[in-house]
Amino acid sequence: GHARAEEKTDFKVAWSIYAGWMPWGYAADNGIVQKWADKYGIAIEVTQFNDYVESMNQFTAGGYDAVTLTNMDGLSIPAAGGVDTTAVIVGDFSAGNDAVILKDGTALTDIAGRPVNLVEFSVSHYLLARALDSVGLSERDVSIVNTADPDMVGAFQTPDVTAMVTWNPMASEIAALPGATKVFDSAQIPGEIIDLMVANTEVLQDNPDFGKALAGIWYETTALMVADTPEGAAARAAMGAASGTDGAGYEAQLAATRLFDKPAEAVAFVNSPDLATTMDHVRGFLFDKGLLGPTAPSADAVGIELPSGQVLGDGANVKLRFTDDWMQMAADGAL
Amino acid sequence: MRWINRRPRRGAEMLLLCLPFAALVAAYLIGSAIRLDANPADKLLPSPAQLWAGIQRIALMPDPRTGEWLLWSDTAASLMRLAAGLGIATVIALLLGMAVGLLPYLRASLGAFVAFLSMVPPLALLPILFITLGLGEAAKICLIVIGVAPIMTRDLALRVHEIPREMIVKAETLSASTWLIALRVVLPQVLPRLLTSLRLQLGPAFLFLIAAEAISADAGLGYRIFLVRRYLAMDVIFPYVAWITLLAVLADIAIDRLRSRVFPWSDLERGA
Amino acid sequence: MRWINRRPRRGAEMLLLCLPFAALVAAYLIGSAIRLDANPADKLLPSPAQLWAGIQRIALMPDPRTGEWLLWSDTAASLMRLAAGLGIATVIALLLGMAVGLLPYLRASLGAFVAFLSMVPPLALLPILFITLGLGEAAKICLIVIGVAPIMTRDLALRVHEIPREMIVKAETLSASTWLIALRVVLPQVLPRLLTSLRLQLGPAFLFLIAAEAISADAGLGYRIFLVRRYLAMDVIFPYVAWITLLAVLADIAIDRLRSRVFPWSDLERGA
Amino acid sequence: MSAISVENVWKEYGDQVVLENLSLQIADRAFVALVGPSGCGKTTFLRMILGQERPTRGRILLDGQPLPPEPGPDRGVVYQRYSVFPHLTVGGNVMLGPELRGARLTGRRFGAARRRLADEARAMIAAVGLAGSEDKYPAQLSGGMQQRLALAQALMMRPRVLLLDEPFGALDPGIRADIHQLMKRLWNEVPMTAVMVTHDLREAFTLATRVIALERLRDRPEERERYGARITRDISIWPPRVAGQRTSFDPPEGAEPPL
Amino acid sequence: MSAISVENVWKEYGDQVVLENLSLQIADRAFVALVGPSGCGKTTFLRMILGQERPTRGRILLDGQPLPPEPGPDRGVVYQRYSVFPHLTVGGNVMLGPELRGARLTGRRFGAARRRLADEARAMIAAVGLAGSEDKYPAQLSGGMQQRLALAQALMMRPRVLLLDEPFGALDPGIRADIHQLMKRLWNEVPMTAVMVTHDLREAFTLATRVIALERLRDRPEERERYGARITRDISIWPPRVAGQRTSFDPPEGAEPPL
Ligand SMILES: Nc1ncnc2c1ncn2[C@@H]1O[C@H](COP(=O)(O)OP(=O)(O)OP(=O)(O)O)[C@@H](O)[C@H]1O
Ligand SMILES: Nc1ncnc2c1ncn2[C@@H]1O[C@H](COP(=O)(O)OP(=O)(O)OP(=O)(O)O)[C@@H](O)[C@H]1O
Ligand SMILES: [Mg+2]
Ligand SMILES: [Mg+2]
Repeated sequence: GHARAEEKTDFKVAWSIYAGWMPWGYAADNGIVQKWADKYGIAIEVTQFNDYVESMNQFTAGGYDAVTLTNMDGLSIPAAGGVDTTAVIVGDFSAGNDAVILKDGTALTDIAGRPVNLVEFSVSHYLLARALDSVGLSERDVSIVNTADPDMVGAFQTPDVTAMVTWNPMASEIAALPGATKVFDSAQIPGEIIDLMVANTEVLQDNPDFGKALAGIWYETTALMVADTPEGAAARAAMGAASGTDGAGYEAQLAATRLFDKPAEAVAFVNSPDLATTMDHVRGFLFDKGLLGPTAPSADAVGIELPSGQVLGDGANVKLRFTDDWMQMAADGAL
Repeated sequence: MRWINRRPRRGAEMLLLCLPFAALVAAYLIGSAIRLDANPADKLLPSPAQLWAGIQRIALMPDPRTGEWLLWSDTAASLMRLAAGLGIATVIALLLGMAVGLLPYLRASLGAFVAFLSMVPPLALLPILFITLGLGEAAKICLIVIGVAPIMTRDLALRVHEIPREMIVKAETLSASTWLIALRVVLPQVLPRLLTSLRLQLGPAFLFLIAAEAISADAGLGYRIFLVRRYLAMDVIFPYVAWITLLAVLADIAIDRLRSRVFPWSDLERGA
Repeated sequence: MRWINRRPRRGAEMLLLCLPFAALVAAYLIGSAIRLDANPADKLLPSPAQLWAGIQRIALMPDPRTGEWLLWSDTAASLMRLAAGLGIATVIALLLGMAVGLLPYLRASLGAFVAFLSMVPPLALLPILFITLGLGEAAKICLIVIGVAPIMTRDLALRVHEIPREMIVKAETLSASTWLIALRVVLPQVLPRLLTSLRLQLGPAFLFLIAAEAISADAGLGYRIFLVRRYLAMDVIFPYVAWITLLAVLADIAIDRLRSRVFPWSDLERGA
Repeated sequence: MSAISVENVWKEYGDQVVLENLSLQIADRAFVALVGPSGCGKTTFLRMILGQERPTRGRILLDGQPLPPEPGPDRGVVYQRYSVFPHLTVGGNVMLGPELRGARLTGRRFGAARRRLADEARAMIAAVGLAGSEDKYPAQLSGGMQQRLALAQALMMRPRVLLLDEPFGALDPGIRADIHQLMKRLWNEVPMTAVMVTHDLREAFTLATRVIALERLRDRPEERERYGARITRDISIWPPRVAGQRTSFDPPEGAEPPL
Repeated sequence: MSAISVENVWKEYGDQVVLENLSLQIADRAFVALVGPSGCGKTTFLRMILGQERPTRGRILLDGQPLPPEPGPDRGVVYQRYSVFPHLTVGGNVMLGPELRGARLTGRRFGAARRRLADEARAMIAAVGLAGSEDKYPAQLSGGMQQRLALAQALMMRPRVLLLDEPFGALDPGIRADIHQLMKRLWNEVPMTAVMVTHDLREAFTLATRVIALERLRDRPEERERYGARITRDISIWPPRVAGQRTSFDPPEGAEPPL
């Protein structure tokens, strides 16, 4: 059924397999979710999706109360789809997890004129746009071929693929292939590709305990996983195995991720003025691609509220909200 | 009177035919109204007006970004792949099926192998396909071929084998060589069946096409559906699904017409 | 002597049967050796040793994380879904197919509709399915049902309709009602055909299963293939594909044995 | 009693007149052979008596009552093909009718009722000369045996009228002579009226009490559509055969000369 | 010349002996009718002459030469069913043999050669009484017409031996009488040796110069496997019929009495 605005006790959370979101699966498997749900007297069902897009669609259609997604997809899918969405937790941002990789080329400018394989309209597309921007090229200088993310590794080994934009774990697999050169990665646009746990705003307003539980789960799990202890190593190994690789492979992915395991750092991140700049880039990009809705007259069509209360775009149609409420509680130890 | 013996009248027949379609449309409209009532921005079941807007956008005006009429360019790209894939599969099925059905040596050696191939799930082999053939048209066409050719081959070999032995012997007494038997006795008799077999494979072929286009493409019906799935644009997906269904139905009818036109005797046989 | 009349001897037959399989294995080994020679870290065509290691990992020892024997838990999950989907589809096809084939009123109203449904590409409807039915087993089973039931229904209705009118009339003269005709004359005659139809749908059913599991699951053959595809772990994918093929072949044989055992007369008819 | 009267019956398919104004009285326990060229409407006529088709005009009465509009257990039928059920054994085929009549829900008899029925069926199977084949499937029987089975199956219902549409057309002459014998005996013993379509005049005269020929009188192409077949001959066999009585002209049983 | 000699031929399928030590001389231009009970091996015998099967022991000679091991244009055949090609018109069926023989690559004749062939075919079609049906498909013909077509098709090859396996078994008696007439005429006119399997003794005696009966002498179940059929009767028709000559005992053409 549709997530309705009312007090309730059963919540559904969707997550999909990606380095920065593995803690959610680990927390569900190891009783951490249960523990925090019990603490607030609610029930949380955590579902793993193989297919990221499907998890967002389910959230947009009201099947789930919260979902893991990136800032860009949060704006283009649930928010542009009319679902008022609040970012409860800023989990990490990509610092090298997404990359532009070329075959037989050493500089980003070599990309000109090539077909580029990427998941169209995804953060990879955004990364490409920013990368092209940085060397004075534009999307008109390349052609885009939509390619499914699970097949990126295989695709790169075919002769007609010479440029690719993708994320980890595929990116590191591909970069390790002979002849592949990483020419641009998200570390060069730090803080622009942000991995979030978002929830339906109405649900959240009516059930603040849900937000608290999410925050509790996240910070307990991340604290465990970054710990330099045998338990920490075991947790990382388990998350690696769950994503189809092993402990070492997973740690390599984490190295390219700026994980906010301390709530205070996350609070500082969302309150920095850079977030407004980032979201402005993002909405410009989405509008350009027609992803804010076929009838959107400008990039202002969907309003984005920042923790300061500042609104980007249409204040009457705020659908994506950044807040530090729950992360602040965690930082304050108020959970 | 038993229900088995009751027949609807002419007029009632038309009505009965439309009934389930009408019910489907009604169910959609009601579901759509309910969902839109709860959330006016809901995208899952767009209202007729939204659907119409979607159709206009994709079929009746050029895409502002690329200047292409999306539905038509996608259809052209997909049909090209489909035609190539089915064409190649048909030729393979014809040649291999006839050979396996006719020649005991080939039957002994390839019969079981073709049956085995027809059981391999082609989708699971996609990575290999893409790597060996690249991401271009070849891989997509090849997926369709791999998906439908073994089944068509098997079916055709069976049909060839079912031709009464008497007919083959008769041809031998008319001085036919193996080649001439294949050319003038077996081929024309199995061609109508090949077309029927082709019709049955239209559904699977579309399936493989969509699956291949979902993985890598820059145009095509499956590409568009999976692309717009990213933002749950059901106002595009529904028209595309309806359009694909319509195309499949039309192709089905066209192939059957062709069979009946080119091989008039195959209709006579059926009645006999 | 014409090739058409030359038959391999008993011993040669076995050899010929194995030949293409041996060729396939040989081609694989050569390809693998060449690729690994060029790049020892190549993952596309693992060496036999690597394959064996992969098989050991998935089939012969428990997964360190969950303590489950992956291949077996995946197989159990997938087969459960497959059995449920095919079971439901078979029941639907049987009931609806018999009704549509027997009753003129239903035929007039549902015949075209079922044909139409069988042309809708089910993969394109996946999002709707997941949203309406959730992500549990229901949606996956339902995809299989939607994918195979219309075709099976259509086939069965056709078979029912093909039963000579004389037989139905004869049953009427033996005082059968519509219900009794369905139960004692039509049902037993189409059951063997239903099983054959089921066999033909095994391939598509596996396809839909894999597609559904690719989107959301936490176990299953398709899930695993899509999970490890990100790493191009062909040492897992190849054994899984071979295993799926083997399962499909075994199911195919088992259903045919069942038919032949339960309906011995259906073999006699065929020979006639 | 099971007299059939056909009153001014016409049968048209679309514009094509098949049967034209047929009138006919068939006495109780008669054995009528219907002969005529291919396509003249013999099967159509039989189908109308069976209730499978309805006359376009006119009516057919069975013992003075209008015919039910669909086939029922009072009229049995044996076709040239498809008269037995391939999925039932010989025993199952013969028992089917009584089972269907007796168990309207399951179509099966159990326990004592079934045993009684099985005995009855066994007797009937023996009567048509199929004793010992009870557990065989039709596909395991020769053509002649299948037609015997079809007869046994129809007779189990004790129909008032037995309709036969070229029942022996596909059989070899030797087997046909055999089955003619059987047919005669059955007609003598079982109280029924029989109407048999045949292409074989010899068969007609061997079995029937009355031979009726249907023919299109106007058969030029331009007339084909507008004129149907009529009764052109109606011959009563002499000396008359009467069911249950053998005439001295019939050869003694078992002494039928081979063809 | 086309005399057939069968020398000590055995045919076994696995353990089952079907034909046991058959020896037989068939003279040039003879018309042999082969009769016998169902399953005694008549078709098997015909298949061996045709080259479709090989004897387990013994040999068959055609004019003193061992038979080629597979069917060929010197031996024509007409089966009870499946003797004509459903995808070809009457004309196409009749022309097929010469086309296949003349064009080893395409199996088709064009231009003048085709026109000549078409004329020849038309004459043959007329000879079997199918004139006017040249463009019909077999499914549009009655059973009798299909068998005439099969005859015409086989005769176009001027085979030295014509083999007929119950060619008229499925036909109505009236049509059968017709086609018997035709058969006689053709055998008289076309130089060939004919061997015909039939179930119908009357047919055998109507057409043949010699009637041969095959039978299993030991037919008890335990003997079935081990003993095959042998020739039990070999009757030359008297007065002898000779191809190309009518005897005064044969009724004048067209005056064959209806059955
Ligand atoms: N359902 C039908 N629709 C239209 N025409 C029909 C139908 N059934 C029979 N006919 C026509 O009615 C005529 C009589 O057919 P019918 O089968 O009764 O002939 P018949 O005397 O039984 O012939 P045969 O000896 O070949 O069995 C034929 O011309 C046939 O084409
Ligand atoms: N290919 C075969 N394999 C095994 N047994 C065979 C084969 N063909 C024929 N037979 C057996 O050989 C015997 C003779 O068969 P055949 O067909 O020659 O008999 P027939 O005299 O032509 O009978 P009918 O009059 O029924 O046509 C039968 O018992 C049959 O079962
Ligand atoms: Mg008839
Ligand atoms: Mg035979």
